[in-house]
Amino acid sequence: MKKIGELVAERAFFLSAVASSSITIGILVFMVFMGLPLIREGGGYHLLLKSWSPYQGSFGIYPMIVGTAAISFLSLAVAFPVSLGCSFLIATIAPKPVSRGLRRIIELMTGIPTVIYGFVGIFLVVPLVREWFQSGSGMCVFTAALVLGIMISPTMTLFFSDSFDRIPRSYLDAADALGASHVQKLLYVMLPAAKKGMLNGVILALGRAVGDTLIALMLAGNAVRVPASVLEPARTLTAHIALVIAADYESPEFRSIFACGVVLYLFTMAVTFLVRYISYAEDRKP
Amino acid sequence: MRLRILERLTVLFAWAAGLMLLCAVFLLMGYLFVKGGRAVDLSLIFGDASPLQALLFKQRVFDGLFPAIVGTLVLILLSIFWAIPIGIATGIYLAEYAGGRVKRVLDALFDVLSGIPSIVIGLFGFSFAVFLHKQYSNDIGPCLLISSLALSFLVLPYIIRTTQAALEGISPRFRLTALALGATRLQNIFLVLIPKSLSGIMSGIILAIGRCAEDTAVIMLTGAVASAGLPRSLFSQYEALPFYIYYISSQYSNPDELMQGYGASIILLSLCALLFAVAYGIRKGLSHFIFYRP
Amino acid sequence: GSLDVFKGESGVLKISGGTAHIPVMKDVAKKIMVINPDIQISIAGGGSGVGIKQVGEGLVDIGNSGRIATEEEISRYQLNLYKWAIDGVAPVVHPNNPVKALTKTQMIDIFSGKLDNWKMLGGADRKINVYTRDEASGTRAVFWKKGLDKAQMTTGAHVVVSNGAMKSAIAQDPYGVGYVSVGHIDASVAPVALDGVVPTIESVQDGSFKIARGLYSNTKGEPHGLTKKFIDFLYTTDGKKIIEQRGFIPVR
Amino acid sequence: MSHVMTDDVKIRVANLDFFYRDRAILNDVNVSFAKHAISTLTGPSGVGKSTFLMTLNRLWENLPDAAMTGRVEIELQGKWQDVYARGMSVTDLRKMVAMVFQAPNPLPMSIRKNIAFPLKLSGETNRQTVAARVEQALQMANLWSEVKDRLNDDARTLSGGQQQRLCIARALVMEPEVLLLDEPTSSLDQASTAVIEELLVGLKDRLTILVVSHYQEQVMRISDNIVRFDGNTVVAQTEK
Amino acid sequence: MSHVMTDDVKIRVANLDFFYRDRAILNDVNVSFAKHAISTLTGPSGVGKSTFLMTLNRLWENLPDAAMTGRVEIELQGKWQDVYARGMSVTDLRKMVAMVFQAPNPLPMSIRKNIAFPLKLSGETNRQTVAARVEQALQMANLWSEVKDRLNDDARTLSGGQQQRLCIARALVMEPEVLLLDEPTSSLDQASTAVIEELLVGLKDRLTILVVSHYQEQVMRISDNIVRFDGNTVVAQTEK
Ligand SMILES: Nc1ncnc2c1ncn2[C@@H]1O[C@H](COP(=O)(O)OP(=O)(O)OP(=O)(O)O)[C@@H](O)[C@H]1O
Ligand SMILES: Nc1ncnc2c1ncn2[C@@H]1O[C@H](COP(=O)(O)OP(=O)(O)OP(=O)(O)O)[C@@H](O)[C@H]1O
Ligand SMILES: [Mg+2]
Ligand SMILES: [Mg+2]
Ligand SMILES: O=P([O-])([O-])[O-]
Repeated sequence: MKKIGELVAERAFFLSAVASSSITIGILVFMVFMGLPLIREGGGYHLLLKSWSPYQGSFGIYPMIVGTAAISFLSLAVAFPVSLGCSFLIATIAPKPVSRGLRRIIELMTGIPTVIYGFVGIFLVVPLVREWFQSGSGMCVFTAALVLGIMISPTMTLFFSDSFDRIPRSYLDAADALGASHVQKLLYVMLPAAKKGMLNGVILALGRAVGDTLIALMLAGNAVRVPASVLEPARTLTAHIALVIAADYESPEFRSIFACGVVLYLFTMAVTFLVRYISYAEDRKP
Repeated sequence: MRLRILERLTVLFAWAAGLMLLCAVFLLMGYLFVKGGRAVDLSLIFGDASPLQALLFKQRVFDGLFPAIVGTLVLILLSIFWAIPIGIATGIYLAEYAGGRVKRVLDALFDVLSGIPSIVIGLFGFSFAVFLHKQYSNDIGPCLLISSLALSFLVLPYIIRTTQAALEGISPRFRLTALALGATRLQNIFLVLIPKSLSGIMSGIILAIGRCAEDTAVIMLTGAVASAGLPRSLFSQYEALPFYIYYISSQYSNPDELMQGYGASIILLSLCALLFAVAYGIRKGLSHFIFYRP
Repeated sequence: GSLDVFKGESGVLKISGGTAHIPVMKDVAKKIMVINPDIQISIAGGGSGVGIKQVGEGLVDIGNSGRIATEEEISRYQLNLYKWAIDGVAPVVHPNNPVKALTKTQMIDIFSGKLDNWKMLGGADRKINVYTRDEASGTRAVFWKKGLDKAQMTTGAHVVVSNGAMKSAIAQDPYGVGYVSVGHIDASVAPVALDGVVPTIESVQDGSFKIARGLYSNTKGEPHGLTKKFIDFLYTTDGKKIIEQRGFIPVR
Repeated sequence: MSHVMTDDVKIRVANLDFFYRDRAILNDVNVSFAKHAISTLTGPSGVGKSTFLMTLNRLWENLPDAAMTGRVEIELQGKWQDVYARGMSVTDLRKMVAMVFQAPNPLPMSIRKNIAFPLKLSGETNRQTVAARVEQALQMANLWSEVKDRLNDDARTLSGGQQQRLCIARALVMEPEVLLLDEPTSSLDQASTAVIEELLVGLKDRLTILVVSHYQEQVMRISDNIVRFDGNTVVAQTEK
Repeated sequence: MSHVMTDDVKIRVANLDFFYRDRAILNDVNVSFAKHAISTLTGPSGVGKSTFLMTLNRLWENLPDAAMTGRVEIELQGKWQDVYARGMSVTDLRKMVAMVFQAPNPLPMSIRKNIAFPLKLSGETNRQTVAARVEQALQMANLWSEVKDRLNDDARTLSGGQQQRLCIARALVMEPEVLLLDEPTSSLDQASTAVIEELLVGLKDRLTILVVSHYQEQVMRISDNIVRFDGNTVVAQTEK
């Protein structure tokens, strides 16, 4: 009797695992399947390198790829130093109560909805940027990257803090007992020891930045052109999907957003495997 | 000496970064509350309708957030309802049954799933709905059901991972305790291991709820609309707070609507902050509660 | 009065498509739902292209469009077209912008990116921020055809997703220029006179403002039940009153 | 090495090898244990004593990367049974061959629930029966008088010695035939140790007891039979 | 309990109480340690010996929930200094009162960098000076001959005994006045233990050494002075 219960339960757990993991595969297959006709027609690389002008019959997503890269890398450039500094504060530099409080606040910040960053961004940051730089509309790569950078900083800080927390106690004791000051311990012991973990944090944060839709959609202006400067509008792959979803299911426009989906998906896979590889290499260190 | 300077700069840099982040966030949030604080009152939620009548679903609310709030809550409940059983079961499988190659492959798949941008999941949900519509029934289209399914895909990895981590974090000694007393594997899991890791699992679920509450990208493709009233069935379109905020931010037609956008933002923010606080608060207490329930 | 037909009805009515139509749709829906709580009407935007496709695919009951559906669309989806208002598409700028009149050539140059500083038009020495709509927009299609004579629009233009969004974007950007449905124009944006004609609902009506168009509601095949009653309502006195209040010219 | 091959034998182990991954922990262990007696297992740290105990109730099967070959037979319910036979139910086996760990491991629940836990596992729901058997087990473990007024307290609020007796009581509640104890007194003070030793001696009429112990004096005090492990196998078996 | 109050005293501890949360670990400890001598601290496990060492270089201050009251004075740079005085720099203190832990804890870097690490901390950048002092410290710790050809190897590739001597060398490189060692040989084999004991005896001319040790024989072999902890305080101090 009991035996059967055990078997049924194990089978149920296994089937759940299969079902939920098949979602991952299912999504990819579906994206590829839907995008296939266009890819086959135009040649995959063509699609990636052409510009977007549906009236001329050109459905390339090149500008969106560049827009995505520009916004996400720039947002990393904002978030990285900020997160690094904050994680330093939390790790050693700030006094205990401050560091604990800061960590709480940052944890809480990861819960702020994206759409709220976008909302405040439109009414506060966009006009500010427009007036500061006396150029453009304020809806541009810079604004989106700035807000996106602020948005991913808490997550990135926590990634960094976690890698500091994983440093073996014995290293910290050694540094303390040798008379290292807080900063010295941080710079000469913790930072080198946490390097790999922090790299993972950066890669994961990049994944977040690339995958974000709302900030770019609301703040970047969505122009379908490769931006010539950070003060020009641009469109990301994610925003492109949100904007073009509106088209006819048979049309090449609609097919092309599946190409965007496939690109984003493959990027996610690359991020995942890179992170796994780095962690694996780290685990094997002596 | 060079090192000394580096050390000084590091300290300066860290404090500067911390201040900057805090300032940025307090500025953003402060702006929201200063500009929108006075928008928050009962009429923001219920419009011209009487709150009591509206809560009893006896009167419709037109100029208030009530339908959006209800839509968001229903959406959360549905998504969590799909995601919890399968997520926890998968977490249990990963932690207690899977091994070797199978585990590595599943791990990788869930890592990928948790990284897929939500708009891609939304796109999947949308085109899947259209596919169903064409193949099977005219009644299916982007709707509450599709949105909640897509959202459950989005949060599944959270639940799987927290369940798995909570179970794997249990010490081997504790794991053997019940087994040595003749417990079967399943008894051990349900009587000892799950109760022990319940706080971890719960906080994962609450984070998942927070994710459902705030997501906009998925629902804007799968059935959230600007105006729909209270959802009537799984197959109806619906309103939701985050989508409403997004919608207002770009197409408010007068200052009153804009103020409603501020008000909606404050409500959504408070909801998410509350969920987060609960998630962090719950970590300790819960398994105690389970074991000591009389 | 004319709402009596909805008594006793129940069910769900899904509307999507043209964003120019949304204010009218919302008002009508509210009126109907107040009278009869058993009716549920959901309204989504998306643009005229979306409206036509979705009603054609059967995803919604009424698909609105701010342009007339093409022959190909009509035959492919067996569409029935109901034109219930006349509207225009007007270029708009921020109220503080001194440039409030353009020639058609200037406008074409602005939207195709050749003319890119307000100074050249007597305004501030600031770049012109061009705003346009997504490809699904009927407003865009009409403006492109009748306003820009099908000249290629600059790819550097900001893209917004609805008439409402266009209006609020221009209202926020002192150096922006875009185009919206004439019915949507209010104090927050300033219409730009084109070749000396200020776009207003009157100039559209008397034919002096050339970028005019109809607002349509489309159904797949003959409408019946709730859908039919909804469309019929647009042609009643009460319906026309709402259409007028929202800044359009009711048909018939 | 010597096989005790009389009627009094309760457990027979033959040709037992044990590995963690590729590392051999036990190598060709052959040993028997007498019925109704206390056998102590001694030997240097890390030699595999704890591991050996786990081969008797198959608990090692829950460890990752562990592997075993050999034969373990125990006389259970009056007849000899191969512990690793196909038809053998692990859970039944573990109820009859109970185990107490080195560090006391009460479950995070009340004292009463801890003791009643094995009954719950076997589906016993009658409240009266449960209450009676809980009391009986606590009596046997000499703990009843100390805890009878606080049965609903968290078991983890007990002192170390009390916790250890709690674990023994929990093992006894199923009325096992064999009781395995892994250094049951190593974390206890002198007084608690004495209480537990006395308890074990009192229990040996009812069941067969195997104790791992490091303490020479303890071994001398309580054992009927001493098994010394070294270099991965049993090197001596002495009867007192 | 007795205060050694001669010129030879290096460390004076008075009325020292120590708590983790509300649990008292050390209670009214009063003890002194002689200059240029090896004092061993013994006593049962968990009595607070390691904790006591940490009160001398203020290392406990990094632990959460730890609290201390009392007075610790050490004669440093020729004059008596209150370790917990306001103006005292913790980092300077720890450079003069060096500590070696029970488990060797090399930093994840090369052997050379490990030894040079304290020099880096004090801002010494002259390569020649660094090289010379690294060699000198390794010589003092009897490790030079074994590692001189592999100074750039990762320190974690050394054997346990070598790692322990590396940690001693690293503590010596700053030329501290006091050296605290917490069971420095507990994880080592006999041979490595002998090497380290010899090393300590050789060092006592230069500095004051405090060693925590469990091993009675070791205590007897190397100590000039034995301090026994029990029941949360010092119960006996014996001079040999
Ligand atoms: N789960 C495990 N995985 C791998 N190796 C293990 C595991 N458990 C124990 N070992 C190793 O097996 C050997 C025997 O362990 P065991 O615990 O049986 O020794 P023991 O005789 O009980 O020692 P002690 O007296 O210290 O408790 C040890 O070297 C130990 O490191
Ligand atoms: N960080 C800590 N937090 C709370 N309690 C602690 C901490 N470190 C040690 N203790 C407790 O303080 C007591 C003294 O610990 P300490 O390590 O000083 O003992 P010890 O004499 O060095 O023992 P051993 O000989 O086993 O090393 C122990 O009961 C220990 O459990
Ligand atoms: Mg053992
Ligand atoms: Mg110690
Ligand atoms: O009215 P449109 O949204 O189609 O421009």
